Amino acid sequence: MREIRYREALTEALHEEMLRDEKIIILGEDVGVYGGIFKVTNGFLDEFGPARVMDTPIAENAIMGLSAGAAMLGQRPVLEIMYMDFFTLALDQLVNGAAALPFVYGGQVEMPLVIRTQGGAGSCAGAQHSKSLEAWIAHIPGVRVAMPSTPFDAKGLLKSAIQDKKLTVVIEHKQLYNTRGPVPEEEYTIPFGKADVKRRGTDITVIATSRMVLEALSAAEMLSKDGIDIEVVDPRSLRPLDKKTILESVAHTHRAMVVHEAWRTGGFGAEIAAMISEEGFDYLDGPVTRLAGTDIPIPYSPALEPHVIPNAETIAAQIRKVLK
Amino acid sequence: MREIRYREALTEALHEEMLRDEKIIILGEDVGVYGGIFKVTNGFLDEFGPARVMDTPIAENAIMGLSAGAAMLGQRPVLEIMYMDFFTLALDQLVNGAAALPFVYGGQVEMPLVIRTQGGAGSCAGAQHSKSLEAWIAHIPGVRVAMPSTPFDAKGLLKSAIQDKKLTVVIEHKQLYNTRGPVPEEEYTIPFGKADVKRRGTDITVIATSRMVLEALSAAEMLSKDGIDIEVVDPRSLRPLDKKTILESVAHTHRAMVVHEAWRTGGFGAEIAAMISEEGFDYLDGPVTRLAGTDIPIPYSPALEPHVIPNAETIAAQIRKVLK
Amino acid sequence: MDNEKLLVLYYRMVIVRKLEEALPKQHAQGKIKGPIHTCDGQEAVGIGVCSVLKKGDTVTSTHRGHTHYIGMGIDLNILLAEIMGKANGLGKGQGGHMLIADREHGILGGNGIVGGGIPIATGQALAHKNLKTGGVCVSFFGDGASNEGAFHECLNIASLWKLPVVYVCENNQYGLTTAIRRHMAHLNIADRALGYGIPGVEVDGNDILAVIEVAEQAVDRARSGEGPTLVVAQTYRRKGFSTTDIGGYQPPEEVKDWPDPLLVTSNQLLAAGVKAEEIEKINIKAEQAVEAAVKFGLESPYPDPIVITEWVNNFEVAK
Amino acid sequence: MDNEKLLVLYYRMVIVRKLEEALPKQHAQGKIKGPIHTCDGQEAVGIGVCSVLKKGDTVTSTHRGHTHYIGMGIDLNILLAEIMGKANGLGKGQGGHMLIADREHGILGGNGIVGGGIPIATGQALAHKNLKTGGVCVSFFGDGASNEGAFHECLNIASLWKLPVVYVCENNQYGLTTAIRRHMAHLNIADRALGYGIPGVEVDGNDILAVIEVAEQAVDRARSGEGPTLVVAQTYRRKGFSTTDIGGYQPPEEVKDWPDPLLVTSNQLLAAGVKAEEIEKINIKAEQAVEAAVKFGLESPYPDPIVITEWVNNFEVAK
Ligand SMILES: Cc1ncc(C[n+]2csc(CCOP(=O)(O)OP(=O)(O)O)c2C)c(N)n1
Ligand SMILES: Cc1ncc(C[n+]2csc(CCOP(=O)(O)OP(=O)(O)O)c2C)c(N)n1
Ligand SMILES: [Mg+2]
Ligand SMILES: [Mg+2]
Repeated sequence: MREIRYREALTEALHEEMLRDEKIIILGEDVGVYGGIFKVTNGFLDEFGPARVMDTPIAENAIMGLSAGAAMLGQRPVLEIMYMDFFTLALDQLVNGAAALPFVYGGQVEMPLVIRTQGGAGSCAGAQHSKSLEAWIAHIPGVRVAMPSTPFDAKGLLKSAIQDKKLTVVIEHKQLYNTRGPVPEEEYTIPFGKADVKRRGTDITVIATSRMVLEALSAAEMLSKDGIDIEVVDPRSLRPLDKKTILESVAHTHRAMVVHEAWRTGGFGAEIAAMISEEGFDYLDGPVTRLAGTDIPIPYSPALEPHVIPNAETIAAQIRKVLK
Repeated sequence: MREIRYREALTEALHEEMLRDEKIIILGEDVGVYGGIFKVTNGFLDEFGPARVMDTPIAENAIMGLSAGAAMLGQRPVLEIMYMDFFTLALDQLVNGAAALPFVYGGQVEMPLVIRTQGGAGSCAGAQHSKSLEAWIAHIPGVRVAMPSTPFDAKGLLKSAIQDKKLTVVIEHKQLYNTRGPVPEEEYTIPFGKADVKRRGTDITVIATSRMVLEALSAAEMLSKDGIDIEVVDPRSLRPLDKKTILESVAHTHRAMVVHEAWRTGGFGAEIAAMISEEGFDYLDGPVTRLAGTDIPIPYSPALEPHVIPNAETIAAQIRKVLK
Repeated sequence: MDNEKLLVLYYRMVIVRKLEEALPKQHAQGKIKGPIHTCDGQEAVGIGVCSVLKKGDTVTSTHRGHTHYIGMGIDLNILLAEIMGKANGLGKGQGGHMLIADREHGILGGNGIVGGGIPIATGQALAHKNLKTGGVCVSFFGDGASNEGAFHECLNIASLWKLPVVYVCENNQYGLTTAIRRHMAHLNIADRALGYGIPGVEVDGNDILAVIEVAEQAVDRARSGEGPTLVVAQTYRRKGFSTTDIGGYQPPEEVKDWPDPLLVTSNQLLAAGVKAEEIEKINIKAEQAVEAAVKFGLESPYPDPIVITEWVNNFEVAK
Repeated sequence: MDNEKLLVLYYRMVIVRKLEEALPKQHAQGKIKGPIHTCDGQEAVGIGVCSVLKKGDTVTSTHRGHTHYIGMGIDLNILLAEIMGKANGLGKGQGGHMLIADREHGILGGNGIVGGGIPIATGQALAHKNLKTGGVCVSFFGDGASNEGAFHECLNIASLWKLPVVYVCENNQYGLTTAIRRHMAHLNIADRALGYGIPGVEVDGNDILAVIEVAEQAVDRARSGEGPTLVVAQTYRRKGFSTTDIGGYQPPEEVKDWPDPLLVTSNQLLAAGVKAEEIEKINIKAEQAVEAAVKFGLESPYPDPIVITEWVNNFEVAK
């Protein structure tokens, strides 16, 4: 199969859907003339014109709310919030607006709105441009949340997000845009709520999200040299969460560990760990542990930033400890 | 000991601190002339004057940020965000501002800012005026979070919040303002990170927050008639969390259940449950279960709203099930 | 305006007034839970503005939206059912009085977040434009809401994109309990339009004819693709902010300084030759309609909690 | 202004320019991580405005803050140390180039959230007023930031409370890659002041003398308790939005239409009789100062990761 970049996979998904349905519009800060600061929508303005590809002023609350308003009347906005850190400015229109109105209006409106954003550290971009705030979004009923870790997942999930016509937030990772992976040329989608076992193993189930999937897979390679064989499960969508696949894996390995970049305390890893402990208690030979971002604003210095985010080494080390 | 209302306890705390330190100012929407929509600051404008008690325009992002800015220069704002639902508009200045700046500025500024807000359902106030979003706030490093359940705790925690000069969010509950309880006349404070065992018991540890503490205590009465003896632990502050008291309790009862009003998925109960399962695995005779708000925007109808929030009956029922 | 049309509008204004009398009573009797925000004194604005809209146009409303609902032609019975949290309400009892929507009549919809409807309206206007519906969107909000960031962000965007939207600020002189001079220094809200290069028009919000004239211009401008207008209607909230208001901040003499829009309109009708009895007949008819709707609401069934499970299954369960 | 003083300001402007030349080089060599937003072309605004401030005054800055830092008298060495993430940097390497603070010099501080400094500044002004420091706060932000809700909310509040704050919008014609005419329809940002009843003044932001004149009035007004002013300085960002910019949207001819503020000021100096050699000496001195600071930064030690544990223990551990 051909290999393309995560960025290209996202671009393809958007491009195919834009061609499929004229009601789809793309909007966000710098998505038009510049093609998005990560260039995911490069060339779209020329191809689809200014009525479908709209640079917005810097006004996150407004663009979230107006996307919801447009969606209520049948438009299908794909909104980009440039950094997940700026989602903070747009949450009101998400939780009090887009996510709530279909329910409180008794089903009179639908909310076919997709929001793309990106999070994660690793660029020394500092405390305001590196966060992973998926726990906030995944706490909101009525919002679906995806965190693709590979080009294949990125394309398939983004296409589902758009095609399903349900309010969805797709959280990309800034360090993944240039990663490559196999992506079929043919049409495909990936359903929400289907985890992917990225590696089969027997000793422990590692549930990792976004870039941490790659780190967990590297850790697996390191550990395999010591005869430790880990299973890596990527939930792909946090909401809905594929409990079944996770629990089946734990039933088989009897141990589980959750890894994410977001702050540990109150991170979505807590939900996954609590769920496993609650619904898979009898499978467990030991506690579900978590490895996550340190509870601290993300420091800028290249000498500090790497220490607050898990990586293959720290994952492997924790697994060794757990399995000892 | 005299009994006073939760509202009065909060008023006393603010009043005593206002008298103690002239740098404290109170600000928020309708806190001045009207004395706060729950009347917690009733009479303060007259007593302390308009320079210390300020009605603000309706502009949550601005008032959060300006409180942080004032705190940086040595003012000590106690900001009221009228409903926790509106915190959504102020989160940017909390997470990217107040909570981060002391760290990223290398300790050059302090953040002696206290934010009072209130959450919770039970008034048929609908999806935009009933939420419990503490999981969002408690996910932020550098923010302390308290959720007092009694007048005693409300006064003691609010006084500590102010005296400690650390960024703190105190989350009150709209159904608790009129509840009464013993509060000493003498000065006292309650440290953050100290849970309170509200009831001793042997069969299961119920960790409950805010109004759910009262419901858990009612459930305890019901259950005691069946010979079931539950221990009720109120963390009082979610961040920092008193793991020690919780784990000691679980070590003794061997079972745990977490109860809160907030949405179940990604609620702070997940953190508590995950922590117990992780750090208290060997104490547990069964899975840590959670009972929480249903994952749905809070419905208005008096025929629906009660069904999405735990109460004494549903707590008791779940405990019976768990202990069977 | 011919008398017949003005009588229809007057009828709607009285409907609102009668509602505002009836709802607090039902609330006091425990038949309505949750706070009710009444519009007494503000009837001319919503009824006037909505009267110039066409089928297919949309409005966003607020926590204080009864005039918009009645102005758009909502069915009183199912409005009351919703306000009482009943299964046959517009939102199946799930929304309540602050979150009323009626798609058929273009009400999309109520919003309890101050300023929250402004971005929604701006997006609806974008959809009207892009999807070539020929429609416009009107966004109602208060003087207090005009201090929220959403107001600014959206007026800039609507001006930039020349969206078919009309922003109607009902300046009832209070944001909750805070008098306008205590929440803004420059009291002319219409001047805020100057920063966006769009028209900002102040109008006597107690005179429905004046409101209609201004609204027509603004709606025409929007519909013809020239972009948004900010309309600021000066009016007064004659009662407390909601049924939970315990008062003490609205000087009692203030209400006397403000004309009652119902009186203004009934005087216009009298001056135009309409008979007093005819007006009285309308008053009675409105009262009866509201009474009937209250009865309808009271007799309507509550929703079955099963809807909660259905919603959760629909949205939350991995399939 | 006497030549001596203008020479000092010119020196600061050149410092910024030399920084903007040096930093991208260090970035390209991997000595600076994270994006750098340079101020080439905007030197007159920050240097001019800050020159009228006194000890005790404060400023809030942005992601593009070098002129504010230099204008307030920051120590170049520890600025560079911070930008390189070193332990002896102003923020101990924890903040980086977008989050510079220097309490001693009133820089409180940089902010990478567009518009994020505006509320902070408004609060500092409140503290200046309440605590009777005699100080004022200046908030710098861009044309793009003026579309954020925070701008509106804060200008209203500052006007209402007559806060000692000056809002300085550096209109460099772009919000990131979006040209101003594509992010607002009404290009006169100063007109936004009309809605709040405060002065809105547009000034040639490439002429430091013009900037100083306007800034003096605004700061005087703030200090004397008359309230805020919105100053809009017209200028131009001569380079990309940051070191990650790959260009393609700034018409190359555009830069020629905009005067280079360094040239404007050096011409003013020449016209006032300052010798060309003296100016050249200053250019060299500035270059050397920046070189020395870069060297200082490069040679400074990285922080020990133990600081992470210390911070966590301090804030997170239940005691
Ligand atoms: C974002 C937000 N902040 C605060 C409130 C609480 N609140 C409800 S109504 C109101 C006053 C609104 O004033 P205005 O916009 O003038 O509308 P009016 O009530 O006068 O119709 C306030 C502050 C809210 N509902 N939403
Ligand atoms: C809230 C927020 N939204 C978006 C961004 C991304 N961003 C960084 S700089 C910038 C442009 C800001 O434009 P302007 O205010 O004119 O400042 P300039 O860069 O021109 O100095 C944007 C959109 C951000 N940092 N913060
Ligand atoms: Mg009002
Ligand atoms: Mg700019």
